Amino acid sequence: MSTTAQSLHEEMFVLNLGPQHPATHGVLRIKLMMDGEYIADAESVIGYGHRMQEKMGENRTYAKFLPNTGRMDYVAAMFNTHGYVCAVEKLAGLRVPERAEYIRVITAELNRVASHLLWLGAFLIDLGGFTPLLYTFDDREQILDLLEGLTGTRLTYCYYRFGGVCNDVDDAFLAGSRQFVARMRARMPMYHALITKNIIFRKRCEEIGPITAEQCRKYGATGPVIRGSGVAYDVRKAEPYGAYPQLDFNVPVYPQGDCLARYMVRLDEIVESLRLVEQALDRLPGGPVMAEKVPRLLKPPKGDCYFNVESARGSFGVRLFSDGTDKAYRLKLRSPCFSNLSLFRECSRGMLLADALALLGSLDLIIPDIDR
Amino acid sequence: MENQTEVPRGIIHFAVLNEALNLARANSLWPMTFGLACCAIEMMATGASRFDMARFGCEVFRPSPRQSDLMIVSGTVNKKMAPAVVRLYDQMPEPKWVLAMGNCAISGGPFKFPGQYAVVEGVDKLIPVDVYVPGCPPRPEALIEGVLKLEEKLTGKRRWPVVKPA
Amino acid sequence: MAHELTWQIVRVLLYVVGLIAFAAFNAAYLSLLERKIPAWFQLRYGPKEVGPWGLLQPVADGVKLLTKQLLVQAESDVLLFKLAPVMVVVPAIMCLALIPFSEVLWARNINVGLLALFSFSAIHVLGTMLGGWSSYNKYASIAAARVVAQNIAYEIPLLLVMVTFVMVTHSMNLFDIVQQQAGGFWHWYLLRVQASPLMPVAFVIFFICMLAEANRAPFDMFEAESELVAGAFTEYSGMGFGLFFIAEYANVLVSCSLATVLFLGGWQCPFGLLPGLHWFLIKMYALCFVVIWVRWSFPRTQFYGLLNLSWKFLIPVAFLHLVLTAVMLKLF
Amino acid sequence: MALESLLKQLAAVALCGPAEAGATATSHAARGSDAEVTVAPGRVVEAVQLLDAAGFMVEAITGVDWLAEQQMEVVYDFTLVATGERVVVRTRVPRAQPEVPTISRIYPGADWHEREAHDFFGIVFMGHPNLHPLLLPEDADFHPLRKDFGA
Repeated sequence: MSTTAQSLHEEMFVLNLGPQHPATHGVLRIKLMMDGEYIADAESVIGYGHRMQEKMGENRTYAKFLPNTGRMDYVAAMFNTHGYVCAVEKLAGLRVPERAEYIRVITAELNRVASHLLWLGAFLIDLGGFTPLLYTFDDREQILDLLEGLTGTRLTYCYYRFGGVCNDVDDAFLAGSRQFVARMRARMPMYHALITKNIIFRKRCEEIGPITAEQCRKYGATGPVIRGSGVAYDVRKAEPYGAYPQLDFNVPVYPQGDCLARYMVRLDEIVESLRLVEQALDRLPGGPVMAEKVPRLLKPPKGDCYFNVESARGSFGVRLFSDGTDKAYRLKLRSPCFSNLSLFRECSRGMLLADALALLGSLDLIIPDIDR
Repeated sequence: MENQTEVPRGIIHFAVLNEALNLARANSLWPMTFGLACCAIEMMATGASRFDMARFGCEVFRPSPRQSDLMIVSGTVNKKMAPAVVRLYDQMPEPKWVLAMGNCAISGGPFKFPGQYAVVEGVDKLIPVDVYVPGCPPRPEALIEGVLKLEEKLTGKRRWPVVKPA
Repeated sequence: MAHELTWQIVRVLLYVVGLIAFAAFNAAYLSLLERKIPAWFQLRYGPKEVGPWGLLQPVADGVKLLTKQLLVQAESDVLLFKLAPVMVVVPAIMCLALIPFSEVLWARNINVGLLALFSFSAIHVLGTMLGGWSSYNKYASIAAARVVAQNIAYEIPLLLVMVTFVMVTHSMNLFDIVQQQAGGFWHWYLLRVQASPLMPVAFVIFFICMLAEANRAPFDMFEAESELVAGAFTEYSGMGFGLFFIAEYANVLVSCSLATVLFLGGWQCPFGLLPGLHWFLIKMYALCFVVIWVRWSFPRTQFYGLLNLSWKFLIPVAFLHLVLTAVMLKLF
Repeated sequence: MALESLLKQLAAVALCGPAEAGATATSHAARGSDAEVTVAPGRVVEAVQLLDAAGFMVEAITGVDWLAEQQMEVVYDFTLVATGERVVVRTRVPRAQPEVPTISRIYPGADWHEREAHDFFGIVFMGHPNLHPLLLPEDADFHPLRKDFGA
């Protein structure tokens, strides 16, 4: 029902925040009905990055689909693989050894820090500051080196397997992780000084793009978006999985619900993730990293299940229907950015263009994660 | 070589000018911010401090197609996105080049299987491509090697010795 | 008489060529500084491969921009589209003609130099607005509207500060203003507190307004990359964009040299030793470094935040400065 | 606990539906959900209103094409934000004429999920404000995730 120009109010014009735009960080198109510089309606047109992930889930065996999970939300690829692998393990009834659970926590939390760092840089570019991106990329490269030494790739890891992880951590990785945790903690005050205390940044973020808890519930937004609106919903606490029950960490919550609240939630989450990595490193048990006698061609019994993981952008859920064969009958991937973006239309009404882009940046969207 | 026609002295030789222009163009390729998927993150990492594409004059990421002369197609070209890619390519002023980064841009990559309905298998089906950089996603060094290969294609001279695999 | 006339003509031609060369050379090497300095901030190299230490990079950029295809949209207003870049560059270079670089090195010495300089620098707003409006692009028209509102908001505190300045110096001739600041740096107008206690504040207001006039971050509403794609020159390619590029740096040049002449004592030496062109250049490039430094460390302000800053803060302070100077002049 | 009382209300809604409908509590560890309700397509809106009143959040809406039984299944996942409990509402519709009433009036977030299910399976959500293709190109008329989709 794209409204034609005539039916619009006479000053209104349709502005295409087109598939190629510096602020959309990908191929998201938003049709803005603009009244001067205020946004009357923002209809997002998605699907430009649709890559048939769910269709491929049905015509590939379980193991062959693993690389695809890393290419949906490629900035936090560990979480997607974690969700898919745990869903299949739950159906097949595989038990993951303790050491593998701890390694999964370490690599997942390192990936969360890397994802939040990349978001921090990209968010600041949306607001016009270029230098913080280079600083956050400098830190992120440290994590990428660690994870590359362990998994072999920089970005789209395919490290988890059904029943554990594919290879064991070596001492270099453990020492490197400890060193990184110490270095990153020392860098956090610099980020607060460079960005949080900057008056122009605060003016761009305070009271901009308010999202209420009720809107989050109605639209299904999760992750830092709902924690920025005062609701302490974190899948690691609500539905504990893996080694998280044994580790203690708290969930940062800010009640204001504006861009600054979501920014502070993510910065505090970096500190929490560093604590988690440190605890997991201290308590890393010995033993195998792979469950015994995992059949090479996995055939989970008939039935369906749902597994939820706290990804860097929200709760990433996998609903898996299996019919006993070696291929999934139906694989539904619930991506967090899909629901986070759906509330943009209601929240951006009446906002200025620059503030709406700050809101879009604070939602931390990855377009192929939305389009799957 | 006796049948080579004698070039009369009066004609101005444009070869030297052409070479100088190509040298200038090769050393100031301004890429367009056109990130489609995972390779876009590696393109940003190439522009960041550690791999620093700015050393070759490649640093100014122009948002508008009018001012950029190198289109790095980094990611999967979707059938819904195909007309937009072609329009962006047409909007770029004339001496323009295309660098297909990643397997998706080269041949559809991991999303190419019989019965697939949404991915254009290779961006060279839409626009002429000058340099292919394989990898999923290719490492930042591979992208810089691709830019150097493009400069070699432009000027015919190679800036750094080609690294021979051991 | 004929000898005198020919010398004047040769002198004018020399200065015209010299000033345009100075503006173009500085545009090129300020753009190289614009890439080297942030590279130094951001722990990376910046252009290094082109010529020794990357010094030929602007030459490569310039030649490439010269040989790009000039695309003009069919629906756009072709005459204005082509006129806009020229209307932006010419006023900037004309402003340079009025600035006394050193004792002997000045193009024109008009006794209303300050007034002429501000009238020229007001034209480039029209040029940017035309560029944005005539290029038949929604983003460009939004940017054009923003640029006009921003420049009006920042012209008023600038001229208020200039009015108080002329009250203190009793002359609009830039040459005399620099002469009055001879001797040590305590004679500079920046520190001339007995003339008016708010003189350093006036310098800060002047600097902020000059930043906003030249559309430099954090006030770069004109080329707000992350919002308006490429702002008013989205549709310009090749040398059209090149001219806007040169104009932006020429404006930065004019702003920094004007600040040097007015507040930091032009070619005077801080310790009264051997004044000359070199002191002028040192001060000007120091201010250019500050302009680049500000651009790469601050995010962009909101548009209404920018207007509020001018209407609600800069103009009242400028008025206070005016009143205070008048009182001080009356008493002492 | 709130869940039991909710389950009884849901069972009331489910029971007046077709025979095999019913509300059963399932173990979270095994199936990932605390309660499952199978409801007739007509009663979906009623069940969802109950869940909305109890403060649930819509996680996902999944379409499944059971080619063998010539049926399409729509699975709604709801999560209680406070405690993390999950209630799954299932409906089955004939494959030839798959129609389910929309719940986008109650949960605006479900708008896109339903459009996506319509894209991939052709399930028509009656009363949906804007049932155009979401992920597929605007003029797409094929439904790729159907089992008989032989491109």
